[in-house]
Amino acid sequence: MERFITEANLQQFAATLAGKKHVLAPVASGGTTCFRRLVPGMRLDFSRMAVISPKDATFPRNETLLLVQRYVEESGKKLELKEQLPEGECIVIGSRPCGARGKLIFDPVYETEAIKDPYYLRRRDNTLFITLSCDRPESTCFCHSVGSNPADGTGSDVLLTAVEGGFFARAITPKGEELLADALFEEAGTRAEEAAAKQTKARELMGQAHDFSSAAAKLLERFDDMGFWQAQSNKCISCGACTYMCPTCYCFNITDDEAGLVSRRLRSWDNCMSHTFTLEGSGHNPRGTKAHRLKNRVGHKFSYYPDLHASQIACCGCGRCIKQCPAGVDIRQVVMAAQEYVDER
Amino acid sequence: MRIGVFICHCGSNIAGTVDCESVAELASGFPEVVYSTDSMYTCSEPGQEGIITAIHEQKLDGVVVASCTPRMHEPTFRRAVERAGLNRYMFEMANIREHVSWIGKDKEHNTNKAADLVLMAVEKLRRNRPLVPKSFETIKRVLVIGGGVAGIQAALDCADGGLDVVMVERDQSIGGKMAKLDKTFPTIDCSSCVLGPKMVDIAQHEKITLHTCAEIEAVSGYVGNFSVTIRRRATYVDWTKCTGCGVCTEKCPSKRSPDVFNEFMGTTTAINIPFPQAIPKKAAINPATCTMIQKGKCGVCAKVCPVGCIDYEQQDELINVDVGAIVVATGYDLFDWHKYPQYGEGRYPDVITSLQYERLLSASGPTGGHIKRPSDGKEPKNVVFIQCVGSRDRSVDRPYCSGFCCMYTAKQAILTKDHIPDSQSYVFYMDIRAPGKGYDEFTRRAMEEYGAQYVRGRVAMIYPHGEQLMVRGADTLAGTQVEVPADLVVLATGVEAAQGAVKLGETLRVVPDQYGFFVESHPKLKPVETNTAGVYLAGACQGPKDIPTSVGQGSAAAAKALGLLSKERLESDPAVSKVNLSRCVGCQKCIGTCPFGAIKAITDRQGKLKAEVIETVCQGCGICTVTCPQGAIQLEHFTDNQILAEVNALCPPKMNASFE
Amino acid sequence: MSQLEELKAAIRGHLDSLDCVIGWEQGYDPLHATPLFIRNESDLERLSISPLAVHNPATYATGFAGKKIGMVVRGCHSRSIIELLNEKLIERENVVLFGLCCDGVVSQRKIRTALPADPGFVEAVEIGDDALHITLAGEKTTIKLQDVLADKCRICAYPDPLLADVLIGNKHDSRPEETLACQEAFEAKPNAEKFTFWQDTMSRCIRCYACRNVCPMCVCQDYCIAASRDPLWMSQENSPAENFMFQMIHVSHLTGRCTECGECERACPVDIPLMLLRRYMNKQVQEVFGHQAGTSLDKTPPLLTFQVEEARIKERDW
Amino acid sequence: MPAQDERELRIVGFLCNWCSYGGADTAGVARFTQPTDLRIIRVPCSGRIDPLFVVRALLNGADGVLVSGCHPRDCHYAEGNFYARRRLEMLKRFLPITGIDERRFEYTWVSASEGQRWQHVVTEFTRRIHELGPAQSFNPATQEEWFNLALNEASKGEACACHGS
Repeated sequence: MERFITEANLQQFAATLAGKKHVLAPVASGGTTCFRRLVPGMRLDFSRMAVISPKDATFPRNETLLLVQRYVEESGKKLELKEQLPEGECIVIGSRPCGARGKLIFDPVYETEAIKDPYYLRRRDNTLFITLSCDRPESTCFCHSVGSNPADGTGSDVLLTAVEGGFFARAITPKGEELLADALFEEAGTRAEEAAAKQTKARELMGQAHDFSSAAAKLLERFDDMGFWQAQSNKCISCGACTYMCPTCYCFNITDDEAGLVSRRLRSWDNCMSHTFTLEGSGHNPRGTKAHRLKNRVGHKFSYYPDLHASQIACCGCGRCIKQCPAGVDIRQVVMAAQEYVDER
Repeated sequence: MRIGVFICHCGSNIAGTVDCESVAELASGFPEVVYSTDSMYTCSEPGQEGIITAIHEQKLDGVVVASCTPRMHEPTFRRAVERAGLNRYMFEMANIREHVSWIGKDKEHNTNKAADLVLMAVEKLRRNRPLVPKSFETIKRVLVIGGGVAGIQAALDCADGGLDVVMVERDQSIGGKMAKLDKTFPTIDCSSCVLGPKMVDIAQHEKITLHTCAEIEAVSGYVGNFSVTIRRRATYVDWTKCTGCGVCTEKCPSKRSPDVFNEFMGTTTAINIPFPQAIPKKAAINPATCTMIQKGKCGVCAKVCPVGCIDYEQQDELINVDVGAIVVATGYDLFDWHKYPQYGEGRYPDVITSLQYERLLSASGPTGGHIKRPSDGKEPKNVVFIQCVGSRDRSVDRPYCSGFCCMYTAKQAILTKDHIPDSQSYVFYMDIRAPGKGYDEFTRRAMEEYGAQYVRGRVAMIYPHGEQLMVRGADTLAGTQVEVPADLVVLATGVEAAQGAVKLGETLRVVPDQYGFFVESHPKLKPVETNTAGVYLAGACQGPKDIPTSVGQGSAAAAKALGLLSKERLESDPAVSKVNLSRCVGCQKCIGTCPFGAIKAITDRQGKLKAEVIETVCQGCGICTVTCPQGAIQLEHFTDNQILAEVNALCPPKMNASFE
Repeated sequence: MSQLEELKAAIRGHLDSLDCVIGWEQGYDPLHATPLFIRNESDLERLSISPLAVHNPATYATGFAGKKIGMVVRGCHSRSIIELLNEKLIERENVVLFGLCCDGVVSQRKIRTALPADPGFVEAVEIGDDALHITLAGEKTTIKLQDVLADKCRICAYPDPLLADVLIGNKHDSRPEETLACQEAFEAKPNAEKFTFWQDTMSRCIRCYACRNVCPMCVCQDYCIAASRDPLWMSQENSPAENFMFQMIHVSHLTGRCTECGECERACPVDIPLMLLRRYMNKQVQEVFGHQAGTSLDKTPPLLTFQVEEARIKERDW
Repeated sequence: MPAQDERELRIVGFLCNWCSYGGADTAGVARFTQPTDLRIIRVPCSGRIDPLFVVRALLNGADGVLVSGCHPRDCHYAEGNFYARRRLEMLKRFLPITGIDERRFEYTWVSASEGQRWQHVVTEFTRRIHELGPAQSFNPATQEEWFNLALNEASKGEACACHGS
């Protein structure tokens, strides 16, 4: 199904949806554009790629797994334990193709023969993505090098492309078609061609894709070469900006909080660049330095994950980790350094 | 954990305004509480047995008692849980008496508050861990500060008990205020005859080292191991040579030195021995009045001294001594009565203090024991005594009773009659306070046998009336104004903390109260202990006291010191700081802020700098724990986690089920 | 000889005796710089000291404990170094400082907001005396340097390094202490407005700890109490209150130690104006203790010492 | 005396063991009536009180936090309250920028003998907190509050004119 919607109508469509459902959309606040829960009255900001990916929709930064309440009744002490499975539908409006596609990296991990993560699966199955294709790829963008493109609809339900006066909308899934049935969407007319031209132009702007196919093996070759990793991680400050911003990073931490008579089991994003990620109870840390940790992050995305999951690179090429890195660490450069590494000995 | 909670009724002290049963019931639902009950008197024998039985039967590994302040019974209950086989630190108290039942009457609010405090204690207890004390050796030596009768008694008892004693006295001689007294109540026995032998014992006891003209400069260390610096003022006389012959004092031409010992009732020589029974009987020069020291002219004493002990160049000397315990017996000073306009503010020479009167009565005093009034040396016939001068008076910020003035005034009235049989004494008083053994009988004798006229009322003014002074006051019993002509007026001047007590308190870490008297650990149960372990109080430095009480407290303080140092080794409080070496980044900030030098830098096996706590030196203040940004050094029993658990129990953070 | 060449020559002279020299080079595009760790001649060739070179090399100083390194420092960076020296976290003999008399650096945030949308590919950047000329998709955009100067540079009182072994460039005349109008405006707001502002702003925080890890004075890093379970100061809950708790920890631990290099605010991916907090605390420290971190050697941070009589702490009576 | 209005507020006290906790005991022994809102956490020394405990309590929703230690110079550990004074003063001065009313936090000195002073301090501080009313929760408590927050004028505007413009 192909439709058209004016910019004003899209804002209204989003606002109406937000009145009924949990809508996540890029909103400008405090000088920055982030995905946040849309409240009727807020405006979508499509002028910039949101700093934080729409990962929150399917894998929120916080998730209460269960709540425990203690109390006393006539009959004695009681302990009530409630599992908090996510409920309700979520709609993401204005994700970019990289962000929408990035969440697919989760599936081989959270839905296997052995393990099915009920929290993740519920969210995934109840979330729709209305994605906006990119027309101004940036210096940090490299989706084309990891098997995608600026108009990739994979993982999305609807793909929007900016055209004169509004957006050309194409439904990718049946649920997407239901969304486009809304009266605010108009006939697409000839805008399909205009959109196609825009998409092609955007792809051309990105230039030659880099070939990462040798990365998996080359990174493994460098596994024990800590000198290489120290040099690569010199400027890394070991924070978590890259992982938290990343649409494909799926690591979590589970912690129990308790205060007085209430306790809670919380799942929150974890960050492999942090010292505590692998800190063992004994005090030993197998990834004690930032070099170890950067090696793991890059290795995981470009080598270990692809090895396990049909050569799929666990990176969607959105470039957030490059753009937002306070020290300017460029994951592309690190992988390329491993690919191009020449043993001088 | 398996926690037991015991809510104490304290008779009706708590149960009167707290619903103890429902606190116990609520507590049964608190985390890890498996047993919760309330009892009438938890600290009583059956109460403690109840705890012990519950520990055994319920297999408890932690106990919370909600009762009075932990400053009262925490040690009691710790011993009880220890008797039941638990570590004493697996115990917490909730103060629901002093902090709840005694300060409010609203039962509902009190009950809620009590339950909160119990929850807080439970949450803390869940994060307690067994702590085991370290033991350390003690120095078998006691420092006694102050050589008055209380200090003398404490020093002699300690020395007789086998401890080395170092006595430090600010004045030139020991003896304190008692040495200045003529007779003592209620027996009218000679003060110096009673005290003199004890002073001699101090000088002669092989276990006692005496430093007079000396003050405490600095104290560091901790119970069992104090390190003390004593400043001995220059006396300009080499006391190792001085024989106390007194030739120098006879020949000294500078005879206008103020006579401190005689309460300024006359003058003395610049080099002198303050009184015949002085201990040590050594001469010292008052540098302020010695012309040799002031102007470089004279040198008579050096010429006449048969042993050549005069040294005009002598300097202050710093003496270091290590001791295991400290007895503070710094006594009192007299209130400055010049603040009262009605007594003439010092304009009338025949208005004197009671202590000055003692010197007039004393055979060794400036008048050789004959009562002569200062103005003209005449024998007074009418003597008026005014009590409560600087006692029980809010207007001069001395609301407390000095305790023994009623008694010595009666004594002085009796002695006046003895000295001058045709004299008449009048006593203006507020109330007669004579609660000691034989005391009330004594005051009655003054009135009945010696004819002292007691007038109940305050004096409004004193004014000159010919050669006499007229004392105008109220007789509140007769309801009239009275005027009494007086040849001499004696003010029963009140007692205040010794000069320098506040500063000494800072040095010793013993807190003075608002009037400068040192605060004891507990007003009833620990009257000679202070909050600094190993530092004890004797005599009037803790509050006004008469001689027998001071002597008794001197002995009590000695008993405490002897008891403390009778142990070969002491146990240190294990609630001290501890470094988590894996978290420590070796920044050494804690070393800089520790007031006790209890943290040192070490190098670990990988060559990294780390901090290490010297457990016996650490006093457990926790300054380091706050200094350390990464929480690597934690004060045991008051860890971040324990305090945070209490905070979280009191104001639980919202546990959101869902987020934005 | 240009300043850059002068600097290169100075570094060249020290390179053999140093583990590395920390400077800057061009980053992922001509508009962005990134730290450069110079170990050899070819590294040195890439050195850049343009106003785009913003990172504080002092951030890395403690990571080289025991090794001797060089750093190219601007005025504010030298304050961080001085504070690290004062706290004995680095040793003077282990650092060689190549000082740059600094005319200010850019704020990438300001550049970004000066452009109407994401810029797309940046093809070239030319840095003029008072403007940046950015080529985007064949078109040149000019931004005045003054308009995108970092806040800290607009009120900088110490443009010249306070400590340096080699000094490059012309020293500035001494500058008065200035305040930012926006800072004052924010401080003057009513409590309720400030409260709501932080609530909302903190809801954006993802607790990535970039502000902490980029901070040259945050030396606990791996052992920060914000991430530890023992002691357990904070929940992992990513909520405004917990996020703000972390910021309060950071502020508290920086009391009297913050050298106002602005790295925390620069590093924040979601643009939280952390310097509002820093500058305010620093102002209090200055008022009460007359102390400015990192402006002179051998000063103890004010919270690590005390005076029996505090001249400027007025205790409130009851 | 019940709380000064019907509803009790949540006031957390941090008291050093040697002086102020003793002072509170003295007040109790003397039966000096006090409002019931305050709950006391006993610590060995005011030098043990991390200003962050105060922050933690405030962010957890405490309506007021009262810290009390020995008078300067009277610290049982000689120097603890000197450090505490600096730390707490800086916290108190810092609070205004956060929008948390700094009157919700106070620090003072009460000795073990000052029962009456303690009564006065507690009564006055409790009165002050009641005048300020319940503290606003930093985390929006309901969905509606979240929404309102997101829409609030303050959140839409820039942090400051020079920040990001």
